[in-house]
Amino acid sequence: MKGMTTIVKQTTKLIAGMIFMYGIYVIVHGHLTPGGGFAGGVIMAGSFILLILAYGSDFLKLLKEESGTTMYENLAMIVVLFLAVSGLLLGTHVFFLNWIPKGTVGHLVSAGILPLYNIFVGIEVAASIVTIFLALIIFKEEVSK
Amino acid sequence: MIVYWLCFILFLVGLYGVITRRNLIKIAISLSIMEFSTFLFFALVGYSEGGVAPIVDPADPVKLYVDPLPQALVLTAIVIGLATTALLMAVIIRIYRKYGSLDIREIKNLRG
Amino acid sequence: MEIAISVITGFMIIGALYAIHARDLLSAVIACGIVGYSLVICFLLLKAPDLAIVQIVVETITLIIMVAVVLDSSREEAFTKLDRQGYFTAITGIVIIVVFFYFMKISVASLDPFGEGTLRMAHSYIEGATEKTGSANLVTGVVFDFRGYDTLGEATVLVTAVLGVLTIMRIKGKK
Amino acid sequence: MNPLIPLLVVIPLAGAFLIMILGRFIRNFNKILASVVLLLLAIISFYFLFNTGDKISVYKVGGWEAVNSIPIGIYMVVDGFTAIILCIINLIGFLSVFYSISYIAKYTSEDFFYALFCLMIAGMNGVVASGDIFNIFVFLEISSISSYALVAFGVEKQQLEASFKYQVLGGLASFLILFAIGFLYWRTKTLNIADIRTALGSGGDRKFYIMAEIMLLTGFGLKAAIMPFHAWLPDAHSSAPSPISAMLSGVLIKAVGIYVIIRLFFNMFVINEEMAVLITALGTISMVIGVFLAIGQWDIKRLLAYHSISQMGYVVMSVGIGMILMSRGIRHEVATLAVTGGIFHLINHAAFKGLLFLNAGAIEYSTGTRDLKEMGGLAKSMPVTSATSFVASLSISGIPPFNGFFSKLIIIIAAVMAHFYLLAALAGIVSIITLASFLKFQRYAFYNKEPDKEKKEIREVPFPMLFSMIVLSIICLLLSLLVFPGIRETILTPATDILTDPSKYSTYIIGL
Repeated sequence: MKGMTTIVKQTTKLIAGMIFMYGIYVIVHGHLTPGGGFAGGVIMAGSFILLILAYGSDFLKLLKEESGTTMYENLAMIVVLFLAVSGLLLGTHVFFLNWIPKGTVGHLVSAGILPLYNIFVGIEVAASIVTIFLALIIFKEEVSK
Repeated sequence: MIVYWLCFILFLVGLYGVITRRNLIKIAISLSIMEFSTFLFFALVGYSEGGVAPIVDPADPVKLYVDPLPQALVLTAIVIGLATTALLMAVIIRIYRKYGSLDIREIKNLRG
Repeated sequence: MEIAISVITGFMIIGALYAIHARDLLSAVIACGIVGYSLVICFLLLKAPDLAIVQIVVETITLIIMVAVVLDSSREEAFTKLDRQGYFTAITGIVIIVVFFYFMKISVASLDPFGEGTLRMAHSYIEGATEKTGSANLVTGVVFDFRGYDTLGEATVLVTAVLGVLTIMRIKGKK
Repeated sequence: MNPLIPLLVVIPLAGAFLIMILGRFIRNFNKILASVVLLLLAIISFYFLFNTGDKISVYKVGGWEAVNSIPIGIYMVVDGFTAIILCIINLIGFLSVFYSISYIAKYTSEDFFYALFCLMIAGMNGVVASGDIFNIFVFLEISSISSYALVAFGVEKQQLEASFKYQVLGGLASFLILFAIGFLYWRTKTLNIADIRTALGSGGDRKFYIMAEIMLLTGFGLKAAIMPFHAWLPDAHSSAPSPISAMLSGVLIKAVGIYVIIRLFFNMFVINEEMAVLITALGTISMVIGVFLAIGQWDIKRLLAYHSISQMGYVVMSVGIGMILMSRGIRHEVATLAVTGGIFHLINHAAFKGLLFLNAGAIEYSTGTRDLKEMGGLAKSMPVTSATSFVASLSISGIPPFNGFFSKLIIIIAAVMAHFYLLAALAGIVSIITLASFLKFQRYAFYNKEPDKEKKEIREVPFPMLFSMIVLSIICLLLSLLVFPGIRETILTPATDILTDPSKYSTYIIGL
């Protein structure tokens, strides 16, 4: 896949970082404002997709990244699963227990375990969508070769 | 009540599309339309007149919120819908590469 | 409120009808995207900002993937003359629709009208939920705490779909 | 709260993710981990089978207690019926994984296969052990999406086409189910199955949920491939790799189709006669037409797939007879007998149909063909496959010492006692046609003179495949013991009781 013109590349360079930061903001404030892991994760993936579309890249590098993103995705899921099971392992023996102290409602550090879920689900979603996209692109490149 | 009927008609439009269309992409689109109507239906069920969005401001708690449960369900279902669509698209692109066509009548190895 | 949403839903129905009848696949996909974006407006009117955010980004991604697939394959739907099988499927479709319509008509009369729902399960999700979960966003509270198990399943669905896409996109199946 | 219940889902999920992370670094990690995971699950489910009895164990996820006796969290429920299905899933799953060790070796990217397999098991366990209708939907999607991908695992033309068909009809079913859940929520404002039962009240004006009933029956009927909705099954089940066919035919259509239909229509909705008659009719149609479609097939796996539709018809018909009697409120013991017959046949079908698909896989592995006309004389070169498939064929056709005979006998007796003579006669006739069809399979595959041509040497399949087939054929013999008093009371009766005592399930769970 070829890249696009210089104007597009420069603009993308500016915007992609901001979109990425916005995704992180949405994820971290998931328990206070609308949004959360899923929305933020897709936004983060959007910034990557923008970069891929604008720059294009050679095929081998993409292949490497696909296995990398699958890895991130599964690692994040393992962490989510571990957070879920952590309640089971602690003294209370309850699956999906929100055992971290809740804090004050409305503060950034509050709601116990929920922000952690948001963060790792966000990473998982972002990695998943980038992987799907890369898989489609790599298939196209491999077939056209 | 009319809005429920319209939502249901949207669902039936999608159902009709899935049954009658012969193009793979059209079938995928019809499935998406069914999906949209289902999400809309859940959101309609959760709405209560005069309610506010379910986000609590600790300084100023409101009495009436709209039902957060259907919203949580739709949130789950949207991501499931994305997953279904992605997989369907992957199969469609593979089938196009193998057969060189998107018409379901030309893709008929299996029968009986 | 009901009227506004009815108008948008009517618009969505027209968009959907265009999407399943358009000959050009690209315009069909775009029409489908328009239906999806109209849904975002409905969500905003129905006081569901969480859903609006998720739907708008997910719809964008879906649209990108769909447009990529259409551009990669053929843009035209093959011309379909109504043959015998065509009539058969059309009649099947209409019969199924009539059946569902009939049962909907029976059922719908004894249900709550729009905007006057009561609460049963969700009562505890609103009443004192901020103390229980510590989350100011009640939807996040439900998604990750009361029904966190569903969310685990949902994230797993996404992983499954990714594995599925990678499986299907392998060039060679057998060694 | 028994901490083993969530482990049913957590173990296979962890297995799948670990395979995807570590599989590329460690050789043979995928096979070993998947086998260990499935073995653990099988042990846990047998623990449930022998310890559940009449009890219902409920696990409240997140520790959310009911408020004013309205459940607010998600409940996981294991009772007698669940335990049986869990055993089927995990035992057949273990044998299929063990079989795959040799079978899948000829495909690329085995990591994906084992990870998706674990996810499919997790989805089915989640569906079966759930007491919450939306939760059932979510886990249904996990198992469906992984099975869509597994059907297309060979990425050949046929597999892709079958997978597409399966995905479209599966997606249609999913959205019908989701819409029905919305409908139920609109009326009852709750998602817990037991609580929905309470909120719907007993009998009376049932207008408002007939829509939900129709949609749920269509949706899960599509997943279970009951007759008018069966179009995807023969393609998907014949195109998939053989261990996956065994899982799809032996387990998946039961766990996410028949099981959920039975659970919802017995324990969630108030049983009513129209629905019961509809279900019986659908079952009878599948039973009769499935076998007639099967008899003309020359592709082994398609033949077996059509027989799956027919045998599932037996189960649905028998359960439907039970429902009719229960809705009329008469002759409770006959209703119990009919439901027992249905569940017993469900178990038996998992064993012999799983075995038959593994046999078909073994034949394909050795000879490279699935066409009956191109085979012949395999009894000499593949003695174990021949013997085990003989056992399975006799079982499915209902020949006395084997398990299929007893379940069909119970079904026919129940139909006669309920005065549905036509249905009893049809069940007998279909059984005879099944026998004819399997005699054809045996004769052409194993005993006929092989066609004269330069043959490549056909050898028996490797040990893991043999092991799975032998174990399943022993299970086929052992299952006939279930019919005897003493064993029946510990395993089949608790499952039947929870279904035929309409309010036991909901009153127990709400009363916690």
